Amino acid sequence: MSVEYGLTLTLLAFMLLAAWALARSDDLLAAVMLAGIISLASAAVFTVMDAVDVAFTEAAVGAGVATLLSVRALGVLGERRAAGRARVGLPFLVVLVCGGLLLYGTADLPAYGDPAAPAMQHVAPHYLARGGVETGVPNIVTAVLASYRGFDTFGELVVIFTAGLGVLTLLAGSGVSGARSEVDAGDRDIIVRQVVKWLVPFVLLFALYVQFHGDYGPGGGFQAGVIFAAGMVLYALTFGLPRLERVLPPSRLRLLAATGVWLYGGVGVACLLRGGAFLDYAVLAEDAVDGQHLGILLVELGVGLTVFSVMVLIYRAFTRQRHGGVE
Amino acid sequence: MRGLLSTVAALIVLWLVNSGHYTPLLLGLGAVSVLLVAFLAGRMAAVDGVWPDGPPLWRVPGYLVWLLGQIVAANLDVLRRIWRGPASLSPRLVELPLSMRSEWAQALYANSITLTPGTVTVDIGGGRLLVHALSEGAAAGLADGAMARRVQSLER
Amino acid sequence: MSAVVDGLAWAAIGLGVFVCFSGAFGLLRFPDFYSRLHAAGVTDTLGAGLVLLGLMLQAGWSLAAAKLALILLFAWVSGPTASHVLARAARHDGLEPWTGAEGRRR
Amino acid sequence: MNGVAHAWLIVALMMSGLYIVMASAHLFKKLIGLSVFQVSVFMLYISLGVVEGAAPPIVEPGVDAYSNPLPHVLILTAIVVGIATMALALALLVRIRRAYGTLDEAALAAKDEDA
Repeated sequence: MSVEYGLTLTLLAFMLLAAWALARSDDLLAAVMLAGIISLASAAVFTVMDAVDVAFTEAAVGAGVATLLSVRALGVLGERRAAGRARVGLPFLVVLVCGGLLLYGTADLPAYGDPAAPAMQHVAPHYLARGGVETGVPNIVTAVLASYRGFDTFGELVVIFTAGLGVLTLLAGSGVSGARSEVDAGDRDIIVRQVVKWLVPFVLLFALYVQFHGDYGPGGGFQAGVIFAAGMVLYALTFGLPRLERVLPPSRLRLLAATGVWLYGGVGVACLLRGGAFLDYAVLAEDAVDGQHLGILLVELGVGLTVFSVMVLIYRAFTRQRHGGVE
Repeated sequence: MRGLLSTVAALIVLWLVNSGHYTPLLLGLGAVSVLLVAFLAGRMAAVDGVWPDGPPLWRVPGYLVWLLGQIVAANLDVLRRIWRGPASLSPRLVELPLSMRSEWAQALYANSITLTPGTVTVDIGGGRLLVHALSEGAAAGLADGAMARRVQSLER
Repeated sequence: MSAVVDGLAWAAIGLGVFVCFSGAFGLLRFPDFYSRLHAAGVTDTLGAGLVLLGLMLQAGWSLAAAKLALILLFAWVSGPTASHVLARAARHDGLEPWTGAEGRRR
Repeated sequence: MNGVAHAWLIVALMMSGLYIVMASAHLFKKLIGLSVFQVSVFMLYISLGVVEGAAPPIVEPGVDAYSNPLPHVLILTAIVVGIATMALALALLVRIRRAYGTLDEAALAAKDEDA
C-alpha cells in the first residue's frame, strides 16, 4: 500500500467519524460545522488524489461559502435544533440494502491508482498528450474545462446564473431595507476592523491572480469568482452590508452577473461569425493556438464575473432577511 | 493616502511573488488587477472612513524578529503545561491599559498578545484591553509592558 | 539539495507535527473554552510555523518558498483575529472562565 | 498493492449522508445530509482518475505520467453548481418556514392536511 493511499484511507475514516457525529447531533449549528469539516477534509483528499483544481474549489466553496451561507440561513430561519423525532428503522434498512449493493459493485472497480483503468483509456490520453500543444495551456484541467468541454461549462455557468436568479426571486420583497439589516460597524471592534481592512485588498488581488493564472496552475474563473466574493463578504461582515452596497451597488452586481454569461456566449458567437464552430476559439486569431488562448482567457473571465456576482447577490439576499423566520 | 500607497506596493509584491510568469500579457493583467483592487480599496475607505495605515515598513522586521522570539518562548511554556495537565494552569482575566494612539497599533498590540500562546485578547475598547492569561507568569509577562513599549515605539 | 538542509527540513516538519499533535492533545485536555484557545494557538503559531519552515527549506531559494512565507504571514494575521473573535463572542455570551483549583474551592 | 478499500469508505460516507436525509425529520438537517452525500460522490468520481505515482494534470517538461483530468473538470464545475443549488434550497427553506412556521416534516404534513 502506498503512502498516498494510506493517507486517503485515514482522511476518509476521519470524515466518516465526523459524519457519524453529524447523524447523531440534534444541534443544527453543529451539523453545519461538521459538514464544513467533512468538506475541508475532502479538499485534502482531492489534493492527495492529484486533483489540485478540485481541492482548491472545494476548500473555497464547501468549507468557506457553503458554511457561511448555511450559518446565515440558520440565523434567518431562527431554528437551533432538529427537535422532531427521527425515524431509525426503515432508513437504516434502506441504507443497509443500498450500501450492500454498492459495496458489491465495488468488486468490479479497478484498484486505486491503476494506470490501466477503463477511465484512462478513452479521451483522457488525448487531452494529456495534445492538450498543451493544441490550446497552449499547460493546465489540462483548464484546457478541457474552457475549450474541449467549453459547451458543458457554458451550461454550468447558466445553471449558476439561474440558481442565483431563483434565490433572488424567492427572497425578493421579504427583505428589510439595507440600513437596518446589518449591525452597524461600530459593533465590530478595532482588531477585526483593522485586520480586515488590511486583508481584503490582498484577498481580492489573490482572487485576480487565481483568475489569470488558471492556465499555468490550479485556478480559473470558478475559484477566482468564489474567492473574490469571499473578500467582499468579509468586508460586509465587518463593515456592514449597507457599506458594501455603496462600494458595489446591487444593480451593478446584477449587471455583472449577466455580463459574465453574455461574455461567455459572446465569445461563442464571435467564433461563429469568424467562420468557426460555436466556442471553437481557434478561429479567433491568425494562429490557432493564440486563438485558443484568447478564447480561454475571455470565457474564464466570464465565469469569474458571473460566479462572483451571483455569490455576493446570494449572500446579500440572505443577509437582508428578517431574522426569526416570521412575517 | 500613505496607507493606500503602501497597500499598492504590497499588492505589486504579492502579484510578482505569486505569479512567476513575467510575460507582457500577465504583467499587464497584473497591473490592471492591482489598479482595480486599489480602486476598490480606495472606495471602501471612502465609504467606511477607515484608511489603511501601519508602521513605517523599515521598522517592521525588527519587531517581527522580537515577536518571533516571544512566540517561541510562549509556545514552549504552553507546551509544557499541556503535557503536565490542567493542574499546571492558573487561568485569569487581566486588564491592561491601552497606551497606543492609532487603531492599527492597538490592533497590532492586541493581536501580538493573542499570537503568543498563553494570552488571548478577549475584549478591547475604552482605552483598556481584557486579556485571558493561562498562568500567572503569562499575565505578569504582559503587565511588565515590554510588548506595549515595542508597539508604541513603532508608532513614532 | 544538500543532505544537511534536507535533514533540517525533516527535523522541522517532524517537530511541527509533534507540536500540532500536542496542541490537539491540549485542546482535549484543557478544562474550559478559554484555556483551549491557548492550546489551539500552539498549533496555529509554532506548529504551522515549523511545518511551513520545513517545507520552505525543502523548496530552497525559490518562489515556492516565498509563497509558503506568505501563507505563514496570512496564518499569523488571521489566526489570532479568529481566536480573539471567538473569545469575545464567548465572553459576550456570558461564559465565565474556569479559574482553577481556587475557583472550585470558593 | 492498493485495493478498493477507499471505495468502501466512500460508500459508507455516502450511506451516512443518505441516512441523515431519510432519518432526520428536519428539512435543514436533510439538506446537510445531502451535502455529505454530494461530497462523497465527488470523491468517488475523482478517485477513478488517480494514477499511482503520477503528477497532477499540469503539463511540465520532464514529466510523462499525469492523473486523468476529466473527472477534475466535471467535479470542479459540479462543486460550484452545487453551492448555487444549495443556496436555492436554503432560500426555499426560508420561504417554507415563513409560510408554515416550522421545518419539521411531520408538522408540515399535518398543516397540509388541515389546509
